Amino acid sequence: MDLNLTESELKFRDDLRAWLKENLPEKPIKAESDNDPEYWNALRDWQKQMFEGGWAGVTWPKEFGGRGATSIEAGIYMEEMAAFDAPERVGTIGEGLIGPTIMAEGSDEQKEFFLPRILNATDIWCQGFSEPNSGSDVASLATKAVLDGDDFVVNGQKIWTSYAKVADWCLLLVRTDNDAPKHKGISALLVDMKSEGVSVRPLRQMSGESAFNEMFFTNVRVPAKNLIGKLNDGWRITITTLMNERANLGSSIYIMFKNNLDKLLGRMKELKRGGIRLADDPINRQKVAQMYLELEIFKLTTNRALSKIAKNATPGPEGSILKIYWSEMNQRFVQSTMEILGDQAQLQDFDDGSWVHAYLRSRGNTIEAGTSEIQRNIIAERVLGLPRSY
Amino acid sequence: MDLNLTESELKFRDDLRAWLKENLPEKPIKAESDNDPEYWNALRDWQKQMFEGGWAGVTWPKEFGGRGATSIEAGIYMEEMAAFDAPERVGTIGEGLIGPTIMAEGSDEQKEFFLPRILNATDIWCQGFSEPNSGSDVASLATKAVLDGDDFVVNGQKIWTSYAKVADWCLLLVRTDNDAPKHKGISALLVDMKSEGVSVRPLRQMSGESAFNEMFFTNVRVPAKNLIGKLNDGWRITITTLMNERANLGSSIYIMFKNNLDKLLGRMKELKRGGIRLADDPINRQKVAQMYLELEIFKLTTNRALSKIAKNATPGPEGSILKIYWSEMNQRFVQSTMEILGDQAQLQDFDDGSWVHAYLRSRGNTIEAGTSEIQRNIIAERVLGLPRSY
Amino acid sequence: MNFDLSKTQKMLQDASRTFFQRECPIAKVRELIDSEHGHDSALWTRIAEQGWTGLTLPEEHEGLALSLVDLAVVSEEIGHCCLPSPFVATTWASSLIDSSGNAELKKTLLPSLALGESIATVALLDEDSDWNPATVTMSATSSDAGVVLSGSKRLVLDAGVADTLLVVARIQDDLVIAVVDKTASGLRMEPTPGMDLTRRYYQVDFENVSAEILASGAEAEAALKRSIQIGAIVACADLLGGMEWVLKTTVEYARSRQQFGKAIGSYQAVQHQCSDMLLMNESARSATYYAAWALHENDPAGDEAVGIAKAYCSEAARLVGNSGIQIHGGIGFTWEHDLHLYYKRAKSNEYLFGDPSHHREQLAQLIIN
Amino acid sequence: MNFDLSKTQKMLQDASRTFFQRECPIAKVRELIDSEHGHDSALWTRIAEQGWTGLTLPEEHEGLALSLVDLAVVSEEIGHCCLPSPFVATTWASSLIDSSGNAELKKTLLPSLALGESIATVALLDEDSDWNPATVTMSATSSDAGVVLSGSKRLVLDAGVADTLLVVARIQDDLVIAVVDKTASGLRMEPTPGMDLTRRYYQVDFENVSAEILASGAEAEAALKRSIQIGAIVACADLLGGMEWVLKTTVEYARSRQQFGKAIGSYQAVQHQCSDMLLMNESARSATYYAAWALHENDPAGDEAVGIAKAYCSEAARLVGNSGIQIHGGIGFTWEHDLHLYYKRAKSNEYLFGDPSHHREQLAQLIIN
Repeated sequence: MDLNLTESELKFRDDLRAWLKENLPEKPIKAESDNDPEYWNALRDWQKQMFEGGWAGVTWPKEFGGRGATSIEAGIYMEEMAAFDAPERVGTIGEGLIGPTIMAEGSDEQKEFFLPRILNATDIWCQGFSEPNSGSDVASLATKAVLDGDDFVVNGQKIWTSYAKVADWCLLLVRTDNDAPKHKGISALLVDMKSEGVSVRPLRQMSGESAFNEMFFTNVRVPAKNLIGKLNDGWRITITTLMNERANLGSSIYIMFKNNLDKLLGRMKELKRGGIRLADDPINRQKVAQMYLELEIFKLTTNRALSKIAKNATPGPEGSILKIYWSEMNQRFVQSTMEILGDQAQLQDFDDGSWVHAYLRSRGNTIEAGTSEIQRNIIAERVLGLPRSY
Repeated sequence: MDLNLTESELKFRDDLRAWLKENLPEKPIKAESDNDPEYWNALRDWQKQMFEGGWAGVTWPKEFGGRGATSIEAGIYMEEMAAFDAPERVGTIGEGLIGPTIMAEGSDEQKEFFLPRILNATDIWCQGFSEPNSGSDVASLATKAVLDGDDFVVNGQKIWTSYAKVADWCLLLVRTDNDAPKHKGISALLVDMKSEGVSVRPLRQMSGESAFNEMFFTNVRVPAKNLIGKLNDGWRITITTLMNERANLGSSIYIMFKNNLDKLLGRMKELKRGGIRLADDPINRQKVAQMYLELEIFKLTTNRALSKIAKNATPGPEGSILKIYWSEMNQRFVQSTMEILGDQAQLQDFDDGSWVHAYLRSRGNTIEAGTSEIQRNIIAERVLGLPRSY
Repeated sequence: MNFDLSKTQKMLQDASRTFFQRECPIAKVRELIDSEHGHDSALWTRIAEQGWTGLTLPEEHEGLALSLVDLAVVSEEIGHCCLPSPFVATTWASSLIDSSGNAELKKTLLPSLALGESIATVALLDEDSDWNPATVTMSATSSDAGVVLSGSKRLVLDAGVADTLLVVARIQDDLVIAVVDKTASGLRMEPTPGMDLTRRYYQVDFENVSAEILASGAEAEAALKRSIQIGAIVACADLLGGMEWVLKTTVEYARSRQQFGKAIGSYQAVQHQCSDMLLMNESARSATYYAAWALHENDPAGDEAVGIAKAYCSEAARLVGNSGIQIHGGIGFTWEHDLHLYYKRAKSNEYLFGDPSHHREQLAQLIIN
Repeated sequence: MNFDLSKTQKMLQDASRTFFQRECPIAKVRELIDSEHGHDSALWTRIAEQGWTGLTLPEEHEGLALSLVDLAVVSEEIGHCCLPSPFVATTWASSLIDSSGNAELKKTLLPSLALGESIATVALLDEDSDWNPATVTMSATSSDAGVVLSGSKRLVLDAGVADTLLVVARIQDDLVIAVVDKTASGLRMEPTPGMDLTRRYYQVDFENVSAEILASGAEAEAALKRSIQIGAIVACADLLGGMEWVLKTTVEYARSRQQFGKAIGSYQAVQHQCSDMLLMNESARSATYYAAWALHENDPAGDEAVGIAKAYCSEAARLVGNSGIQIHGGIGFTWEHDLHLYYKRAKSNEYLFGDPSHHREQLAQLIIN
């Protein structure tokens, strides 16, 4: 057990820091509106710049244009990007989910065509998994694809799709066999979002913004060569993609929460209530210490997981533990914040409404990317070996 | 809405208070050992004395020797008995569970024979429901009764039986039809505990005492006339008994916890830790206020339930809400106590070990008389109308 | 002892539920949310016609002279329909006036408030103060007409539509409650929108504003305390009505939403959350109505009963809201679904009239000292 | 960065698990529970033969000079088998001696402690003091041989079998750590049994007891602080081992126990509790081993890491125990089942070296100031 970074890990970190210091955009990239094309272009430029600097797809093997970074280096990467407050990575779904899926399952032609375009931000990707009637039960999806000549014809609706408004391509799960058991009749298609019959509608969240979308597919023709993997083998591919989704996030989440906690601590030192500095109230002190300790333990468990992945290559269902941990921690976190800061924290113009937004946004944490209930089922069944409950 | 006691309720309370002041044993009845016959005789005497004073079976109809008290008066009764720290009512199972069952389901002969003996403490009762392999799933019980001439022959084992060591009679659930669905093959027998083949073994709890027992039945002959209700109709009778078990307890529980809370507040005012009086520590103040408020709300909801029962005559599944409430409240309660009092509270000789005992005993609260899980199922299904989950 | 509502209270309950279902369905709520003041004066008039703006005020001042239990009944329905309106502000202010000993100002102010012809609010919180009036520091100076006020108040409910502001300040050590007309010179207000879309908060600045005195010293303290307690009852009942809506809506969803071939309400993970929601809802109901009754009866337990109710209901409504959103899944997290309106309102109610931590400390004082 | 145990640490883990499974199965634990001192000197000798009584002590004093991570490894196994022994007391005391600058007393005391030939303990808590040494008030007076002690100490671990007591007192404002031999005149001790059946606590009274000085002033403070931190690591690892046992035992039970025709582990109400138990167990593991590593490395984060671990593990073990008993149902509530041994031990560990509230306040000082 040695928690110091190794020499090569240190070098990785220092190289990245140096590059970021040199290349980070001078002013933050911010959207003027939900549909600001300048914003998305700037993000694409940033992704391209990262690619050119060798900092896109860091975990991808070198043969596919990546850097071959270890899981620990990937953690460092996420942490530093967050610490430098680097712009949002618009290629994140392509890099983290689609790319690895194409590398594992794609044809040579698919690899050659798609992989470079992901790294240099030619293509932004989204993933079309969830449907209105299949939330936790993803495999019950109803979007249908029927082979007609050389094309699949796709009809159906997807929901909760990030980046759908700007995406060039979509990894779409479709039902290709209605008679097979639900897991056995699903295929995965690579769909050009500019195809005729694709439409996207933004979905506003209770926290105000529209980070997710609904997608509608009406007689969309998808060339058969854009099937990834085998026909009706889409479910297995999905599982791999979903596993990748849960790993690796921890390091950037940690920094995000850490920044919030630092901001809170700053406020606690400045503000008074009833004549007492917030930071001097023993009850507030207990609360903020609890927040701090839970957050630090999150980092530690994330690092333990990365350290394990570094040896075993693939993330396992233990990712569910981290998902539950951070999502529920954040919900306690925002409530404690609201209690500590008191009634002013509910105001939209207090600290730019960031506490209000954090409070509301946190309710989605235990729903998105697999609800806490589903994650607990996964842990019970796949980690603890308990019998299936549903 | 009028939460003042009515004139007749006030009279009931004042009569009881007057009687208790006159009749309460001068020194508390305490057991020297787990098997102290003097203790049990003294409790029988107390029960007899209460009967003679007209204070046994207060809710029983007057025709059966009771006082015909309303549910609200029954609540007052429990509260006053607890407030006066009156001795344990050894006839409580007979009065609260068996008597009402015999009144509803028993033959005239059974009523005539058993009911008076319950009130005057001639017979102490226990109930034989749970078995080692049927805890939450009571209906899966395996203790078997086979009709042989004029007798049932009973074989099997029961567990978690209060009063079994001293009981004269047992309301025993047995399987009388192995081929019927599990709920349809159960009968209820009134079993003389002095019958040959009955043996009792005390079961020690983690809190140290042995308030529960195991009972073993080996070829025990029970006269067929001691069947209560119809053959194979025992499950319906059980449900009625279990419903009665959950109602009505609230008022005495409230006083018990209230006494503990007062003791805690006293300690908080006396004791210091690190130079600070426990009662002056803002964190302790939050904790004790939370305990106080939860307890008061318990009393209010109990009173609301009693007020409702007074109109509708029978307790409903809402009793499950109170059961969950008090059992989980008590578990938070004892933990807060341990936190407030600090490390000395773990000592067996601190306040006679009462905090240690309360802490440990509380773990049984969410298991006994229907686990919290079962209670939540009951609420979900029978109150909220959600589909069955198991 | 009878915990049930009386026959007339049940009639009031039915009448107010029917009224708000008809007059303020959720589409109307959303319309009002998008309006400047979150207030519809026509609707306010209809509410006043029912007598609910003067529910507990004396008959001599055009009120119905009903009890605080009745006020809780109507407030619960207001919470249940998520009504945007100056009901909380006006009820607080009129209770404050009514609790004072100032017969003249009662006569001047109360009738038009009771009849819904005017709206009032209370400006209590200073920059640094909390809901304990002892922490108010804004200082006032005596003048011929009464006092002159300078300073700022935050989180003033519905100041934008209020005709009268009751301002809590201090002349030396003495608390003073000053009556400020909306037209007073030196008065400035700015909306400070909160998380709750159905309520309007303002920052109000005073620069040498002349005002009459409603009450001062011990009388002001007592009147303020009682009015805050009445406000707390209103907030608790509002929370209760909201909880009830969330519970009902969630249980319905859990019965109908299918996943893995079964209604999600057949999974224990969902069932048990629903059961806890019911438990909290029932407990909040006990606490709220008891507090209303005890405060109305001037029962010695009234002080603690109000604190108990406010601390409990605030936490319960939040937890019920959490589960409600969780059980709904993604759809419960959208702007389109109405859950968030209740969830956000629960947060503003949590703070209003003192948060749980405040009330626990108050309660500790009562039980320790 | 490698969070895995090293090869030799894994060997130590295997060796200690095998050792304790063989030497101290649960029947042996129950036997020791019923003994006067909860200590088996023959078993202690065998533990000492493994070197574990001197695991982190310097080689020159007959120790193995291993790291605090190794100490956590062995302590986890001790917690896993629920060993009754003076391991915590002796480890705390020897760490305190080792952390002092008193070369002579180190030479006198450490070797026999390391070799298991003697046992020591620390007497820290006064009637009113907590785990912050600044709150110790017991006063000592200087004498020729060192100091003279009068007063009382509570919750002294294993005083009944200790050959040496390290007593924390104060000469005026200065902290002093005094070394008291069990034979010293004026020393009186009385067992004060706790909830934890596997540990022995004592009240120790001092009446003009002469003692040597191990350290005083800032040196005493520093040594005491470090030894308490090392003690906290031992307690965390002990809690972790216990949690692991409870989790494993509970999951096995949930797999085999049938109700309503199915294993109870197939009900979400049980499954989800088990999942949370695993989450807490994993989190406690991260916190404990990181704290051991950071403290050993004198990492600047060491102080906070220990507090984090102790606060978290204390709560986690209790919650894991709660669920363990709940899932077992009635049988888990019996004296016969072993769960309660772990449950009660978790409570004594919760208090030892500071409870969560204490550590959160310490942590607040670190992050706020």
